[in-house]
Amino acid sequence: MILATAELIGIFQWLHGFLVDLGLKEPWLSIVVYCLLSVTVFGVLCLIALFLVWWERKIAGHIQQRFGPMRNGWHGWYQTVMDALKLLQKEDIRVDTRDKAVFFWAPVICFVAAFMAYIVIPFGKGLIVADLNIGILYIIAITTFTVISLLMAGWGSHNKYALLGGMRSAAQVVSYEVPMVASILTVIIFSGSLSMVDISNSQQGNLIFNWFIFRPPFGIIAFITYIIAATAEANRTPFDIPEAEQELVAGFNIEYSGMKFAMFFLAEFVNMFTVSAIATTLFLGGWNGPLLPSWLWFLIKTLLVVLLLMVFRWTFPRLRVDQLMEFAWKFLVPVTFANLILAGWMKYAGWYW
Amino acid sequence: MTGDELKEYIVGHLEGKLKPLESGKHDPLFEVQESDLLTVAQVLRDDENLKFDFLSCISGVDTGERFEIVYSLASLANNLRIDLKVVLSREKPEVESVQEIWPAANWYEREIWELYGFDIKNHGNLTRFLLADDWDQGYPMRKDWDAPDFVRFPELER
Amino acid sequence: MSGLLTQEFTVNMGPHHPSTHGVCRLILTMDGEKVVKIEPVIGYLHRSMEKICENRTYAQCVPLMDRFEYVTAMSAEYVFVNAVEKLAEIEVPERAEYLRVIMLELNRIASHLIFYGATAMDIGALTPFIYGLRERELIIDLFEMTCGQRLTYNYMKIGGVSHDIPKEFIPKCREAVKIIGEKMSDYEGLLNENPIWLARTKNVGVLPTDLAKAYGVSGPVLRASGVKYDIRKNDPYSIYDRFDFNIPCRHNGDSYDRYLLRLDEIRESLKIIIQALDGLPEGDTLKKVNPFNFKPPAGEMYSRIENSRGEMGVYIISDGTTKPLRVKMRGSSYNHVQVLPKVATGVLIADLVATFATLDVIMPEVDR
Amino acid sequence: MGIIKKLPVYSEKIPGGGLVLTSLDAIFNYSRACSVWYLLFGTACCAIELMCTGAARYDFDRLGMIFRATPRQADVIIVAGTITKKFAPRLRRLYDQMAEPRYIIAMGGCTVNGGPFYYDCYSVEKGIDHIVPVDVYIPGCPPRPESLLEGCLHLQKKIKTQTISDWQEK
Repeated sequence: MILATAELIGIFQWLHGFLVDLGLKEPWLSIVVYCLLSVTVFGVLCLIALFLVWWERKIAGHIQQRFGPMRNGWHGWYQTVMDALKLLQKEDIRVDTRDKAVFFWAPVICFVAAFMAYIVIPFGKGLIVADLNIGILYIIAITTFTVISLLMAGWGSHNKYALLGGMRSAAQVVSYEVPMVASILTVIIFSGSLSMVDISNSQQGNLIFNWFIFRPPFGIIAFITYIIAATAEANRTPFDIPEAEQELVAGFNIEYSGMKFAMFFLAEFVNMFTVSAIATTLFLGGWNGPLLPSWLWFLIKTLLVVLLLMVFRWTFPRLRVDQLMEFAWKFLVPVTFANLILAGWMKYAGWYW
Repeated sequence: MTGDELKEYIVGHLEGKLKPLESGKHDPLFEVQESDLLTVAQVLRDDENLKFDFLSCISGVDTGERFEIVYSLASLANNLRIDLKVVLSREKPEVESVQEIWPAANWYEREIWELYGFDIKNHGNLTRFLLADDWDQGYPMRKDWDAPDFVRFPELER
Repeated sequence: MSGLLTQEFTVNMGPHHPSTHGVCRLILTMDGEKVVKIEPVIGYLHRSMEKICENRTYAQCVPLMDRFEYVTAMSAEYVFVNAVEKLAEIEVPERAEYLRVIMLELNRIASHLIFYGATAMDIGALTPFIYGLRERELIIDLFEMTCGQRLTYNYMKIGGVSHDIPKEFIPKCREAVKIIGEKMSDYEGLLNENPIWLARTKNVGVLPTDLAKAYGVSGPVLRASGVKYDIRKNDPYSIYDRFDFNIPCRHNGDSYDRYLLRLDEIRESLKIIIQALDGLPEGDTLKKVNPFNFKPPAGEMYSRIENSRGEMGVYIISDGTTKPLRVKMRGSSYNHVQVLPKVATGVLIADLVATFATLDVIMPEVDR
Repeated sequence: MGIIKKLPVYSEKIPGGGLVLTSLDAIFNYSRACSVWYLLFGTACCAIELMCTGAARYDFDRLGMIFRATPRQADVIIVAGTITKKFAPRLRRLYDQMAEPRYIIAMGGCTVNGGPFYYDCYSVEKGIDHIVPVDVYIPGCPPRPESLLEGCLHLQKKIKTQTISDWQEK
């Protein structure tokens, strides 16, 4: 039974017992439990995404010496809830010339793919939906779905700007996938496992100095290259060319309105949280840390990485598409692969592990 | 060169092709025959002491009696400035394009063609670009132009 | 890739597009990301100002000039007023001339700050935009305390300026000059050596000297292409010959040089303002003329000044009545849009945006 | 939106449906009023004031107003600047491209009635209400940022008085 491998926190153990008491049999038991888990994770993530949108606006405001949202609640804390509610009411514009199926499914795939990664991300000690033994591989596979959805959005909109945006996004994500995977592989060499829980576990103890980022020099190099690649992966400035406002108006989502746009919008922020969460798990010790509860540690670390990405966005200009490619293939790929090979060699030689 | 020296030099250099006008204040103003325009322009641009290589502006003018077209020239190298005026006939206003000499003339001439209806010979790209695509009310900058919603204010006297 | 069949396609950039600075429309023929052909279409803001001017008295034309070039409205007013004064041979009081120079230079700084912000925004950095506008507000405050308006001032009048400055103006102005001088290092720190900014602007949109001259390009764009020509020095109007300032000049003619040159110009303008404030004499600010019965003698002239974008000119023909016979406005952006296809053909669309931004085009000058 | 549009039809059939509708109205109106996203649109002088309003001193974002570059995602066009006869069809198209519910703020004299200067002009549209329905007029040439903010607050007030059943008529 898969359920046994996933350590659930108290409430779900209780729920499991409760359902067993009710007389629920397999496979229904697993289905019901997993549905409840998914809904919980989904709800939490939606809240996180809404919070991130608000947070981004506040950070942007304060970087730019203004306030950001102020009118709805304390410092506008429920501003983004209102935005979401409004987008829910907006007319859903369907362009006549669209490719019907593709246009419809693009935001859905984007949204679903963004959330599916969270099945294997450990939010805390034991706070994981399913501890797959190929966890990180699964994440790499599933986040790439985003690019398909963006390409679909670009194609389905029947708009040249959107198509350009979609193509840019495809080229960008495919290129940056390589250095990203290479820097993740460095961590896998350290930990010797693909499972997210195992990776977190192997960074336990010794205050914070067992974190993989503190394994000089390969850990820190891998972390930096990962953050760069992840920024590109999440389509954030300086790599936000798929939706470059000043060039392509709004890029792939130019024809989307209302809730479909909201799905793209939320997915973007969820993706940002995903890459930060992966960075936390792989490099910053996951849920490990002294004193505070594990989920709080995880949240703090992830939000700090998110903060980093946001500050990037409000500081840097945007790269051009060819410079972006050059940077990926001529700089990041060699660096990450050299890092990977050297780290592997060190491990093989057994120099400090 | 001061204004008077410049005037003398140009008149001496282009004997009979242009004549200075008194109405030009501040900078020298010359009148040129339409047929001489290109030769005069060529000399003005290429003469070592003049080098009017910078076309500031071309203005179409409708005085009510006649059409004029004014070329405002500047010389970046010698720091000079003059205006050239060509008087066109009211019946058949046409003028040679000076694009060959100053490429900047392209849009100015196009604009004059559009707003005044002067025929610019050898222009090559006389298409509408300032007015609306479906414009059909003639040449609005002419003095005798009229439209239903256009009000011409009387001369104020107080 | 030789066997691959590709097709060019047409993209309509504008008239409503975030980076066309208003309503310029560029019809782009593109091969993938590459711009093969650019065809600018203008006229979406053609407000027939030249026709309106022929239907107004001279005094009524002045506020209209504000709308001709609203980012540096002071210079647009000044170029008209200057022409009329020269036609009518009106002597302007000394204090008014100093005030005019102060206002013109303040407005030049304000315009360059907008340029700084808008260009950064077009290249993807959103924060410099807000920083540029933040310091611009200081200048706007000064204008507001002098003539009560934020954008369209109607401050220059035939024969002087409409209001004398209030007594708080001079300390406030000195303070603003000081603050802007200090913040310049912030601006430069944000972008000047940023590797992404360098990659995006260096050797992008190179405008060679010959091309610039031939197409009547003027102002900072011309100076960035290596021609040291500034009407303030070469054909001084008002009292610019009394001040000590440099004409910054650069030689590559690319976007980066155009950007740097404008930052340098802010510094020079600050210098002029301080000198003008120091030398500001007491006295009248306006030599009154009757606006209803003001008839300059018949004559014609082309008046030109250096505004923040380049040569701004007005060709006025007076026939001795209360209304001008012809007012032709010349804005430098007209030539800058005209030269854009020559500069930006064959580049990527992102470079087109960067080039267009650093040419600092403003559409009412083009369409009038 | 489809379901929400049909809500009044269904809810009035069941007892107490009116009450549901009223409270839904309140929530929905509040949310729409609180997040009015404006289109990045400016043609002339007023656009500079619009930019200033978005910048540090006046800060549109306080009201929950952020700009979107594409009309599909915008709720309001702040028509900042003169609309010429050549541009008028474009404005109409932009308006048509927006998703319901949509609003227009006419900013500045030129958009209100053709402006203080262009009454005898052959190329300026004398007021944009010939082209698109306008919700809030802000006179001024150009209006100060404060007036623009005031206009936006008025638009929010107007939105709060609407009901869901209004949408069907549009």
